[in-house]
Amino acid sequence: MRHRLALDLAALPLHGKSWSSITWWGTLAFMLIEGTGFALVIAIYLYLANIASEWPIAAPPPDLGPGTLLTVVLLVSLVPNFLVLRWADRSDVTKVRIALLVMIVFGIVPLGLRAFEFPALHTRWDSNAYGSITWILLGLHTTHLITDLIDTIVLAALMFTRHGHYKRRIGDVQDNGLYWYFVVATWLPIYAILYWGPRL
Amino acid sequence: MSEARAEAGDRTETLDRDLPPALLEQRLAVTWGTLAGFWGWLTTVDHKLIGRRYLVTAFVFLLLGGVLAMMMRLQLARPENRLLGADFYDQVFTMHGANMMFLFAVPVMEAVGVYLVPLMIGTRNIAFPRLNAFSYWMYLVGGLMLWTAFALDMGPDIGWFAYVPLSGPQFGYGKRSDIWAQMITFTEVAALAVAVEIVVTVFKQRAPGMSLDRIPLFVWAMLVTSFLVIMAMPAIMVASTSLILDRLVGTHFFNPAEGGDVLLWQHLFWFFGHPEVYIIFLPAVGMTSTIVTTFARRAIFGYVPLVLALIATGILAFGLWVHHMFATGLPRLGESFFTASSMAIAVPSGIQIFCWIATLWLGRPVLAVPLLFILAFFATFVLGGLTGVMVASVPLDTQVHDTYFVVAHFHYVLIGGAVFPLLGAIYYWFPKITGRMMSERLGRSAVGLLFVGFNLTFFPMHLLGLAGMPRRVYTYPAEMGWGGGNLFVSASAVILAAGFLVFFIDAIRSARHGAPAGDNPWDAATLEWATPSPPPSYNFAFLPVVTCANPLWDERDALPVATGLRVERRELLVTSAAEARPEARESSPRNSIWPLLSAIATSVMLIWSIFSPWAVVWGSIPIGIALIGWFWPKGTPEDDA
Amino acid sequence: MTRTLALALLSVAVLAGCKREERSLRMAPPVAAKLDDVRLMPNQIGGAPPYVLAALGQPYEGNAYQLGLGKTLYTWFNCDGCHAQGGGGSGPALIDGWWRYGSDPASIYVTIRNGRPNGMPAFGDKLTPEQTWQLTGYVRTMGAEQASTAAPSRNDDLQSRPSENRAPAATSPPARVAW
Amino acid sequence: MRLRWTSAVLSPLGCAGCVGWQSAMDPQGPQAEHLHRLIWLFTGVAAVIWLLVMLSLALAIWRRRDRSDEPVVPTNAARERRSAVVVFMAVGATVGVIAGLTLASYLATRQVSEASAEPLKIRVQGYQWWWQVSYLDPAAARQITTANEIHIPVGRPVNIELAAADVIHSFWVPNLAGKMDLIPGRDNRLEFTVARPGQYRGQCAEFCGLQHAHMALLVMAESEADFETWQNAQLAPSAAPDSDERRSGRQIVTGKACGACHTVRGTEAAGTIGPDLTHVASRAYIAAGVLPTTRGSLAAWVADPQTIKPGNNMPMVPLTADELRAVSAYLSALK
Repeated sequence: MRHRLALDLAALPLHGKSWSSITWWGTLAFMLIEGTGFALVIAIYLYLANIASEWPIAAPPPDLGPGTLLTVVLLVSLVPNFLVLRWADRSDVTKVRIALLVMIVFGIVPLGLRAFEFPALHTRWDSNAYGSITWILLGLHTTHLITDLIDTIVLAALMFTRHGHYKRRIGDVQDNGLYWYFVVATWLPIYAILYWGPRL
Repeated sequence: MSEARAEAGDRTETLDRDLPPALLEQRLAVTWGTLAGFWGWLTTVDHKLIGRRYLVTAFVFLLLGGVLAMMMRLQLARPENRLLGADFYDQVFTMHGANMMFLFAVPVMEAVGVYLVPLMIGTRNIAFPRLNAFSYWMYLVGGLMLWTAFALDMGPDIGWFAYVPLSGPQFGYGKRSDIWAQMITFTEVAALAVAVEIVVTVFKQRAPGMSLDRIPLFVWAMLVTSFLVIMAMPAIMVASTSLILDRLVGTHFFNPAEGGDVLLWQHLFWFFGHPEVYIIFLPAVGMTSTIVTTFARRAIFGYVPLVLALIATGILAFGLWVHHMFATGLPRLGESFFTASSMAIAVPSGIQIFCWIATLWLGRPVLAVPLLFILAFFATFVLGGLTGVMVASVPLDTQVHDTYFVVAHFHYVLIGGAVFPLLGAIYYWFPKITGRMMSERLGRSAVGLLFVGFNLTFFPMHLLGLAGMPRRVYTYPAEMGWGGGNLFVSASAVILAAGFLVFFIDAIRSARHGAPAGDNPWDAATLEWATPSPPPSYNFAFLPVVTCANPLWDERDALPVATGLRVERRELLVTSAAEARPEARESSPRNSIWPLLSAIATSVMLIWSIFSPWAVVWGSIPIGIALIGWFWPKGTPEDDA
Repeated sequence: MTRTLALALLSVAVLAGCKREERSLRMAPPVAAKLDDVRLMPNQIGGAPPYVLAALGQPYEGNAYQLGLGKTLYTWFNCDGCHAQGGGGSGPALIDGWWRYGSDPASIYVTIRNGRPNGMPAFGDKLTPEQTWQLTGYVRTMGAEQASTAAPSRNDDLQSRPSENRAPAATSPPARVAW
Repeated sequence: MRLRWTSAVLSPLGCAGCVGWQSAMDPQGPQAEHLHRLIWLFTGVAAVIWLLVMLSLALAIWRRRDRSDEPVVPTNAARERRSAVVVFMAVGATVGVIAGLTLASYLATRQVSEASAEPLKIRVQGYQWWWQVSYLDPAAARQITTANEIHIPVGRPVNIELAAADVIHSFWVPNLAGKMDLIPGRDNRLEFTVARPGQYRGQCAEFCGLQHAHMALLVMAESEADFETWQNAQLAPSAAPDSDERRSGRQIVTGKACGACHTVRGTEAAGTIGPDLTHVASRAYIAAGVLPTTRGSLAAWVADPQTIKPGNNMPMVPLTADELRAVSAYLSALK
């Protein structure tokens, strides 16, 4: 059909940041999906605890050590993550590169601690429903730690190539940082319910 | 250095307005086009090609599911029939349910959304087009896996709801239940991907000026549906995963002896399963609103109430899963609450019905085939909704639950409420998709056969149910006196099948020999009709600018459009979520083989993990590699900016 | 396109024709009778299973349904009474890989049918040959070194040991031991 | 009167069963009565609403308001407003109807689930694919175990404890009450009263595997006196065989595989896997409602259970013709 020119977009930037970035909204949407998943698994934990005569079933409450330490590490990691986002916002590629390397370290350390968390539960996935739900809860969060670590590593590598100079990469860095906030945020309720739930 | 590159980019930029129309379309076609041949077929990320692929696949599954239905009717046509054995019948009815819900109903609605939403909101491609390609491959593999298993006598035999313990480690012998559970994973991954794409597309890629109150109702419906998918599907994925874990590595989620619970499964399943019904129904509401508007020849009556009704339905949908569990002996108080909420959902449905009738009342109805399907929808869906109110009542439900009354009820809701509008939508948008009209004559006979056949088939099932006939029985004793009713139903099913046959024949015939359609054969009001049929790879040479709710009606003489997009990279417009104010000229990914490779890697892992938990570890490595290949920049103008 | 692809895949799969999930609910009496011709060595240990098993495609080794029924019979006929979860009690263990009277199907079949010295009662008058073979097949999955994909999963009762589809059972740690 | 009306509607569909021995439309006790009334209330309301909607739709289609030849009908503010009022009233009416039905449903729930003073306590346990019925008498000696047939006295409330042995089943005798699931790990209760003597058929209403279709049970409602006599008959041990044929029949039943799964009180047969056969011949049906109990059907069942009820748990025990004759003779005498 016939048309008339009503609007000129030539002045617009070639790439949108945060609110104006499509991937930023995509990340948000995936957080909503995974957040729902976490919420459901926590709901299952409460449901099972609610119908059980004893809780935890046939096991002492999990040791606080590794889990608490991991929580601290994750909270500390928020600082470099914040810096990544800020420097990315200023498109300071050099600083972003360094901060990403730091974030890799903050991705590996929790995984190491996680290896000690499973034994600290004093139960197995196949011992009883308590064992099953606790292992699944930890496992589910572990997969998020792993995926975000890999994502950070790939991104860091990318930042050291010529591609690191494009604004689009800045967006990727911001999405990755946003996702790390999510990984930490989801851990806190899990930590509370997993380690302090049985102690109430 | 980065600045230098950016400037260089800017210097070589060619703007659409600098080119004569013919050349512009040529250049855009080069930038946005799909390679010819098989390779192009594998690598395309064009939402129209993928949407069409989704549609065709879904309708193939509808055909297969229909064959299963006819087999069941053949078996039930007479008492103590030994045509299909018990074991085979169980597989057949499970396949019918699972296939229709997970491989037809949900995907077909998403397919229509994937095809139409970007066109209706005036953008050039869906958000995350590669994810879109990936989701189709996942859906395809999931479907093929289920049907292959069925062909191997390994089809699930546990009902589409797969209640434990029957589907659990002790009584679900072999891998049949795992096939079901993993098919869920495939289809839900696909569904979630599409949901994310649609949400982001609707939020960020609307044509400039398309503020919230100017979004076409079908797009609103797909938006709400996508949120339902995002909130509901995780429940079934958690459920099916824990089922596989119970069966494969011996967890105890559903084992009462070790602190698990059998009803936990039903809670999880129906927390997904009820919203599922609205995931299928709400897009149909959108289609109905669109068709009613066009064929009543006037703006929809009560746009805002209709949008609010959509949202209200979406929210209420999560408050009534327990009405599938009224016979499980849950506490009375809880049950009364769920009765109230289940009945409350009749109010938004009422609002929708009344607004549509008002639109027709105030308009000048044109009884073309799409509207005829909508009239068929009214008659059947209202009845289905009313029987829905009946099953929402706890005491009444204890009599009809798990009987043929319920079979009748949900077929009235799903076929009457979703499939009739869907077929109407196919007749309505077929010209846009193929550039050719479907046959009005065949269309009318299809509506007639479907409507008559449907009611003759399913209405008697209400009575059979009240007469005590339970669901999912592979046969029944002669002395129960259900023989006559069932024979009648089976005979009527032939009429229904004939109706679908006429539809398929018409669709296949018209795709080749239908009358050429032109841009806007129905003189409709929404943006998808502002571009040629079928639309070019870039959808719009100039992105439309929206000034009102029914642009093609209120801007008859000339549609306002925007300029200033570059042609040598795939460029589309990002606008603000509420007002749709232009924010950036964003690039959209090019065609790629990586989505297919990632889908293959993921499929290998998922199917392997039916047999060994280690598949999750080793199988994830190729997935990781494929994803890195997917996201690593290729130095195209789209990546570099 | 999709349709042809689907059909192609289906036909290939059908030609492959693996029947591990087939559920034969009724065995023709003459065939069922043949299930009983087991020939053992003079010392009653080791021997040849009936030919008909091969003709049937070894249903009691690879068919999940038959093995599942075997597990049900194991519970119903209270084998745990003596062989406690295969771990052994008044009767010998069934998962440690040691077989006093032979580990081959024929020997186990005869063991169940005729009984053995030192306490193993004869079930020949309680179980049909078909059932005895189902039980034999299941018992062989209990101590298997490598789990067959057809092996049964856990029961919905108290967890005692990793189920047969998670073999080798003998080497898996008992579940209730806290780490 | 209503009943006749239903049957009138249903008969064209050859659905004689609708008013019969497994129908929600032929209530035989107070609970079923309440539900029956509720069904009719909802059906009536639904019918009226459906007709109204269809009527207005028909009017909207056929009575063209607009005569203009504009490509698109121009909207007239006044008419829009009037229609808005109508739609608003319609929505209000919907809310009212919904509220009313919810209330009716709630009241019905209350009436149906009224617990009574001292009901007859029965425990029904669901197995794939049959029902075990035990009468929970405080005196252990007076406890009866039978299968697939529940005898109850007319007028006395019955409280049934529902448990599942394997998978989920659902207890449903539509003429007497709504259904209630039997769920592993969660016992349920169902209470109802029968108003009139008679045989009322019920059937498993939750898909439970291969033979879900053949898992029926029979409720025998009889006078207190008849119930007493039945009870005493059931309490007695199995009838001693009175002929050589039956004697050898008993030998086979106890000596061969039968006794491993079935109990025949008064003999060595003490299996607990299958139904109790002590008084099998006193029941109207065998195999959970598949065959009426006759010597012939007993013989057929023992000879080839997997043809009659494919996939059920009874194996085909190899028997000679004479053995079969003897077994059927013996079983058919277990009154």
